Amino acid sequence: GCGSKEAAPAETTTTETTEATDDAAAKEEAPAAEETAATTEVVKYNDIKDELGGIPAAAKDMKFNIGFCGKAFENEFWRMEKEGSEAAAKALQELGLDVTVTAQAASGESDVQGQETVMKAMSNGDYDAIMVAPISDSNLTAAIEAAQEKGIPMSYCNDKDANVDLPSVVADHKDTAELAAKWIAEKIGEEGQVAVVQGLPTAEAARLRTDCFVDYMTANYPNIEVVAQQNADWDRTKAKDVATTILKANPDVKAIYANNDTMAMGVLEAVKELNLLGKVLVVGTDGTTEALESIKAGELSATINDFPYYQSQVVVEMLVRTLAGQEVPKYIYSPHAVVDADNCNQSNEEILGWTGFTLAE
Amino acid sequence: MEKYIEFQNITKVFPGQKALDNVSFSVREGEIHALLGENGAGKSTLLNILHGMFPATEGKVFIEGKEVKFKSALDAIDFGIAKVHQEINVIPELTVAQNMMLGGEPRKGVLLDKKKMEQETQALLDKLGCDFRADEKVGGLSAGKKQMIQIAKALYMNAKVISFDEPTSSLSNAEVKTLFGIIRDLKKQGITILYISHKMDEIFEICDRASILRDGCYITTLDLKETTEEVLVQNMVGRDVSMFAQRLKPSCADKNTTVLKVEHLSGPAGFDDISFELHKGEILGFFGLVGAMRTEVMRAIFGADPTYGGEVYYKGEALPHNRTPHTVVEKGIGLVSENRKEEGFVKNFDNADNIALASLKKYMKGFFVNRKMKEENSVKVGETVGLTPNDPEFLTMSLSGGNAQKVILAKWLSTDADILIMDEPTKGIDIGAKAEIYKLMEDIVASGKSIIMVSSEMTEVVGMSDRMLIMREGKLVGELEREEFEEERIITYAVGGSQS
Amino acid sequence: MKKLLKNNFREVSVIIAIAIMFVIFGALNSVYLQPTNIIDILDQATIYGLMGLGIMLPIITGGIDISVGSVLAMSGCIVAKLAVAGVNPILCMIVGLLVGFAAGGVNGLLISKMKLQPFIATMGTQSAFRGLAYIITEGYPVLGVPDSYRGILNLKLVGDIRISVLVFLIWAVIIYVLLKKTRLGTYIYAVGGNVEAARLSGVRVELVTTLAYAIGMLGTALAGLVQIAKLGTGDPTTGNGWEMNAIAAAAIGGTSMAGGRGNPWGTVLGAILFSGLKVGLVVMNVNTYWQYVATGLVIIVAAYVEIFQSMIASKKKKKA
Amino acid sequence: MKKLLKNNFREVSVIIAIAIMFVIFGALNSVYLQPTNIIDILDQATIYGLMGLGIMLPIITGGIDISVGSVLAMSGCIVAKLAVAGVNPILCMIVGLLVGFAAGGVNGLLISKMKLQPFIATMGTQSAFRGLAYIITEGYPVLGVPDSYRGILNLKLVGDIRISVLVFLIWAVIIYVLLKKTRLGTYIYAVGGNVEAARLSGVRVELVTTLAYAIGMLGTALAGLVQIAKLGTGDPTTGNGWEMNAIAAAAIGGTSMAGGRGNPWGTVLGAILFSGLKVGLVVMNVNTYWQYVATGLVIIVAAYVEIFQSMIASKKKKKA
Ligand SMILES: Nc1ncnc2c1ncn2[C@@H]1O[C@H](COP(=O)(O)OP(=O)(O)OP(=O)(O)O)[C@@H](O)[C@H]1O
Ligand SMILES: Nc1ncnc2c1ncn2[C@@H]1O[C@H](COP(=O)(O)OP(=O)(O)OP(=O)(O)O)[C@@H](O)[C@H]1O
Ligand SMILES: [Mg+2]
Ligand SMILES: [Mg+2]
Repeated sequence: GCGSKEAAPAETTTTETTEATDDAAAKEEAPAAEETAATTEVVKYNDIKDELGGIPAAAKDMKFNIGFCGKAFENEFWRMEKEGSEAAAKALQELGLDVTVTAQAASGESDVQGQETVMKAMSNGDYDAIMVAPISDSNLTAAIEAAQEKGIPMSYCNDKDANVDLPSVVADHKDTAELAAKWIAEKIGEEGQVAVVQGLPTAEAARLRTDCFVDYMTANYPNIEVVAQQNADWDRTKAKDVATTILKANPDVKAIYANNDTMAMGVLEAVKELNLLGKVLVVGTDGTTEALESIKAGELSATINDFPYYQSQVVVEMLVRTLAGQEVPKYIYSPHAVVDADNCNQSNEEILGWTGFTLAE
Repeated sequence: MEKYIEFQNITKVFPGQKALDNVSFSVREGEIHALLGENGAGKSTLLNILHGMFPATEGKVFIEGKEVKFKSALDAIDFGIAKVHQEINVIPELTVAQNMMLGGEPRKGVLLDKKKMEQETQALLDKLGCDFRADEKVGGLSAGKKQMIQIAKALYMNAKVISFDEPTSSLSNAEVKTLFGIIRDLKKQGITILYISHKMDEIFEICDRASILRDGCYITTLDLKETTEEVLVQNMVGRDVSMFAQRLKPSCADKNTTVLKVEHLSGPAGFDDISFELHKGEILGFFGLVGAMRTEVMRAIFGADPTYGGEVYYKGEALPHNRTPHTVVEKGIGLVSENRKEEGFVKNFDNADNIALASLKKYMKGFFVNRKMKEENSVKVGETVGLTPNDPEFLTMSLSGGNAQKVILAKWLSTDADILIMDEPTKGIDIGAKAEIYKLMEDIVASGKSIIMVSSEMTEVVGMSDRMLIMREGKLVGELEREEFEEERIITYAVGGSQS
Repeated sequence: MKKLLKNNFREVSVIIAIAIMFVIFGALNSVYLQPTNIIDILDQATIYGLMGLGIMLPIITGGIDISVGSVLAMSGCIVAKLAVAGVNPILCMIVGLLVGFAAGGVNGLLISKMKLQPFIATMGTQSAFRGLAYIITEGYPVLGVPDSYRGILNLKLVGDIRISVLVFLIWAVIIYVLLKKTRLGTYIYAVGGNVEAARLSGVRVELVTTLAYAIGMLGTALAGLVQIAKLGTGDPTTGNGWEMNAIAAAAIGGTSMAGGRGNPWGTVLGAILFSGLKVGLVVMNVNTYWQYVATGLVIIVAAYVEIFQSMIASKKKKKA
Repeated sequence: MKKLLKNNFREVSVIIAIAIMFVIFGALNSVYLQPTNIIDILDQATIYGLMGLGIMLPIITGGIDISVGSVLAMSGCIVAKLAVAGVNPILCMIVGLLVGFAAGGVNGLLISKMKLQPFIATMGTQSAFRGLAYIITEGYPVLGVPDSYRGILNLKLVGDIRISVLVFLIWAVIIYVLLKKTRLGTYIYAVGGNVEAARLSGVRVELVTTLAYAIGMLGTALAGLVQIAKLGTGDPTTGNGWEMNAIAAAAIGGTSMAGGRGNPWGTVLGAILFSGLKVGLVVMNVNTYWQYVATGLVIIVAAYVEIFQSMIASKKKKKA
């Protein structure tokens, strides 16, 4: 089933869609129950933005040296996270705050120990706060615990460690998958065959996006059948190969959902080659430049944009607020949205309703 | 030309070992020049320097009056000098033709001329009287055959100088005869030949002069027509030794006690219906031409190769059909294998480790192997086989050919095996040490153990055996008691002439 | 015929394994045996096959080349950059091949001249070439490779068979001729079979080794060219860990990891076996987790077919 | 002393390389030399080091074990499941070790009894064991390993040095004793050095090979135990591709890929070199892309130190 740790807090916010998965999720949550029992609800950034108001004025006289332990900056998604965090620092500086962000990452998304090294080095360094995006569910447990012992405030950014409970700003993978499912269902008239191209099961994102997509389809659209659900390891070439095989074996497939945009682009190549462009919808996830360009060019059908550039800005903002003494919600879902032909020419700010930071008087 | 090849003050130092010490002498054009000396005297080292395998530490080499400095084997081959190496060095995955032509393949455009390769190889093989084909893979061939390939390879190069480093150590009389015919032919064509051997009769048969090395030093050069074996050996060893393979003690064979009985043994290599008995205290000789499959029979008994059928009884007890060398060794049988480099020793092991490998249980102190006991054993057994340097920490890989052979003998002497199967045991061993080993064999049988000696050296089998079995093409064709040993008769059995 | 069988045990076993696979998947799902599916299998075997052929040469010399995945990415990105910049497609391809050749040459020199262990040396260059691929592209995929380039390698020859499949097979023929019909090929086997014997025979071991790595990498560079055409994108992150797939294709095809033995046709068949397996599992929509188990078992069984077959053969000999 | 130097070229060179690394990184950033940092380096060397020691035994026999990463995950997940279920921690550990031993034994049997090529055989089991890890956990991490388990291996001994570092060093000692002081060890080297000579000397080659794989995998299982303690989670996806790091630690430490040669201390030092390098590049905040290039160059240079050093040594001797 779809769920894991995301599901428990989600219960309170999106009750109407989680019914199908609650039981399974609850079972899996059992061992971690103590940790999640005390949690408050997860809120959406856009819902709380106004409530929070400006950044407390106390921040003016403070120094904020923030470390960002990212995943792998080879990957465009993470580079956007990095650039976003730096942009946030710059925007805050323009408001007169002394904020610096130093971003470091592992070499490659399989370099779990390298990331631990980064996290350790950061907790040894003199950072006022650390934002962290663990590569796996648990590769940073020890390092995060070490930083906790030192009393450094931290926040998760996009990904969480399964063992340590910290404030977090994450993308709602479940919601992402469901947005994709809903979008596809509507476009294909709520009936027919669809397929999923999955990322390496190493990543929670791959498992959640796939499982939640499938669960949502089964629960809500009895006439839609997920005929194939195959792994392409986040890889463009493999995605193209897998999609080719799926499309030939199941000629009636109307849409393919890929767990990220790199694979979506591979799937798109397969679709183009089989002259199915327009007949088979391809939906990706992440909102990479490449994917957005492709949507503008009328090729890729849609992507669920997680707006990494803004996600990390939210994290920086929350850390600054916390350090300045403001109480902020512990668990925050960063904004995301479907980008398709209808809105692809709007700027991200427009789609998101992003207004930047303000300082309280 | 009087000084066709001239060595001037050659010194070669290996890490921890001075192999050659200021050696100077010269070789005449068109002569067959023997290089003599004990194991480890530096013969191979000198030839390796001549052929560019490694540089001399000091000194110069002149050919035709001009100094040569070959940086690699390739340089020497390009210059026109070829060598038959002491150790068998072939590429098992390639065919006979590919091995023979390696480095000088005929071509048609950029592609190999396969037809020509095989034809020329086959022609040369025929000339050498070899019965294997040019397109066979070398991997499955016996040591003797591989040796013939190495010889053929050197001949193929059309060199001005050819060096032979113990070419006959895996060959039997018939092949040796053919080889000598060819060497004489080469001499007629004016080719200069350097020849290393420990077999005195060969030296006198084909060589003109002989230079002698001892402990890396040059001793003298003698004209073989004007000297005797005694003088040569005197110069090589520095003392008198008995040079003949002969029994010094009375036979200890106990005809009534059979320690090993082989019945109707046959195996995939092609030997068939082999039956014989080995008695207690006996030295049983096995003679045959190259390819007679003596080696294969021994390996089959030892459990190294599978058999198709037949029984082997050790002291009355049948050995299982699926026996492995492990079970056989545990019973008390040892096999000194013919091919020392490929099957004899472990390359990264030093002498102590190699010598201890088959008898490791003896050096245990509680749970652990005791290095000191291994070293002590290594020194002790090394002494009895005349190992030089008798250093337990010396890498066996770096020993001279004869000394490596001694390590393998030492390995099996360290076990308490009741039966030792020795396949070409004195291959590459100098005459002084050979005499020691013969004495050792007598000591072994005197202590109630038994030996099977497979040998292609007529003098050795005739001199040492209590009884002799002769094989031809995978079959046992004759059995002779010591009093019946006659060279003529043995050869007749071996080559399969008229049967009497 | 018998001789053919005897000398090509491994290829025959892989063919048997492939046949068994076709029968099983075909019985379970008739889609599998349709011509278009079979063409897909060939198509998808191309990249691993080319890389397998590439890695085979170093392996035959007794070495290994771990850096193929990185070179695939590096040379691919350079080609994509050039193609996007409007450089003549053929020229792009030539540059791509030269980059591959040079990268392989660097590996070869590190191993032959500087005497580094092949594994360590190419592990070092694996990291270094990967870094270069990122630096060249600043980490972004190179988008929009023009159709003038893509069309050349994607051209369909007969029916749906692409020219890239032909490139794969032609490269296999070239490697076959190189290995079996030229001096260099013989020397490559010789170096892997017994480097000492090769040296004593006057083989220039260092040169041969270097060339084996360099020419081998040409196969990987070719795979890079094909990949660019296939995807229209140069991706600096591609090929990570693919050396394992390349080695697997070669190894299943009978290339001995100890050196001295290997046949290009075995590698071609090995690559086809793998892609056929993957396609089969996808067609059957087998659960990802069970795919791992199934793949593992198939590898072991395919490897065992040969052992088993040679056992039977030697038993037959006995009776004869 | 001289003899010690002569026999331990590789270890000395790695120590030199490590020393150079410390001097350079230390000079560039004083944080690097702080005790906590050095403890971190040791701590992070533990897992790769244990796996390196594990993979070293098969390599010495002339084989390879690609499946270590999968076994790390599989045995780790089993241990985590048991620990979460409340099984006695020590019992969990014993089960974990047994699972590792059995998995290694399977590899060993495939290779020695069924005569499969080590690379193919363990590539097959790599895939199969990985699949099993997923199936056991249904693909989800096993959360909430109790502190009763974690505490045992995370216990701090002196200052911040964890017991797991000690486990690593003790395992190195055990492997050292095994290899250098027992019969099995001698046989493992003999099998790798010349399998035919070993067999003909009465060594039970099949048994020795199987044990080498099985005992080697114990090192990997230990790494799994340590990892579970460190992370508190059994992750079925962990260890993917780590065989490369394990091989690298062994290879940099002087284990010859051709078999017959290798020393546990070299591997320990190799693992420390790697983790020291990683930490250094991070502490220096080197650009990610250049980190790849730098890592590659360091690997090559570290490997070359030995070659260079032995060249110098032999020159000195010439003069003497
Ligand atoms: N690579 C090496 N490293 C160290 N010592 C060596 C090396 N090669 C040869 N030696 C030593 O040099 C000496 C001379 O060896 P060489 O092989 O020339 O003897 P040889 O006269 O050919 O003996 P044999 O009759 O046994 O073949 C020996 O003591 C040997 O141990
Ligand atoms: N592994 C093998 N596969 C096929 N044929 C083999 C194999 N080993 C040996 N033979 C063949 O068996 C025959 C006999 O072997 P071999 O020449 O070793 O007998 P031998 O009496 O020991 O001779 P030698 O005096 O040379 O030792 C040869 O024709 C050889 O080619
Ligand atoms: Mg010699
Ligand atoms: Mg023989």
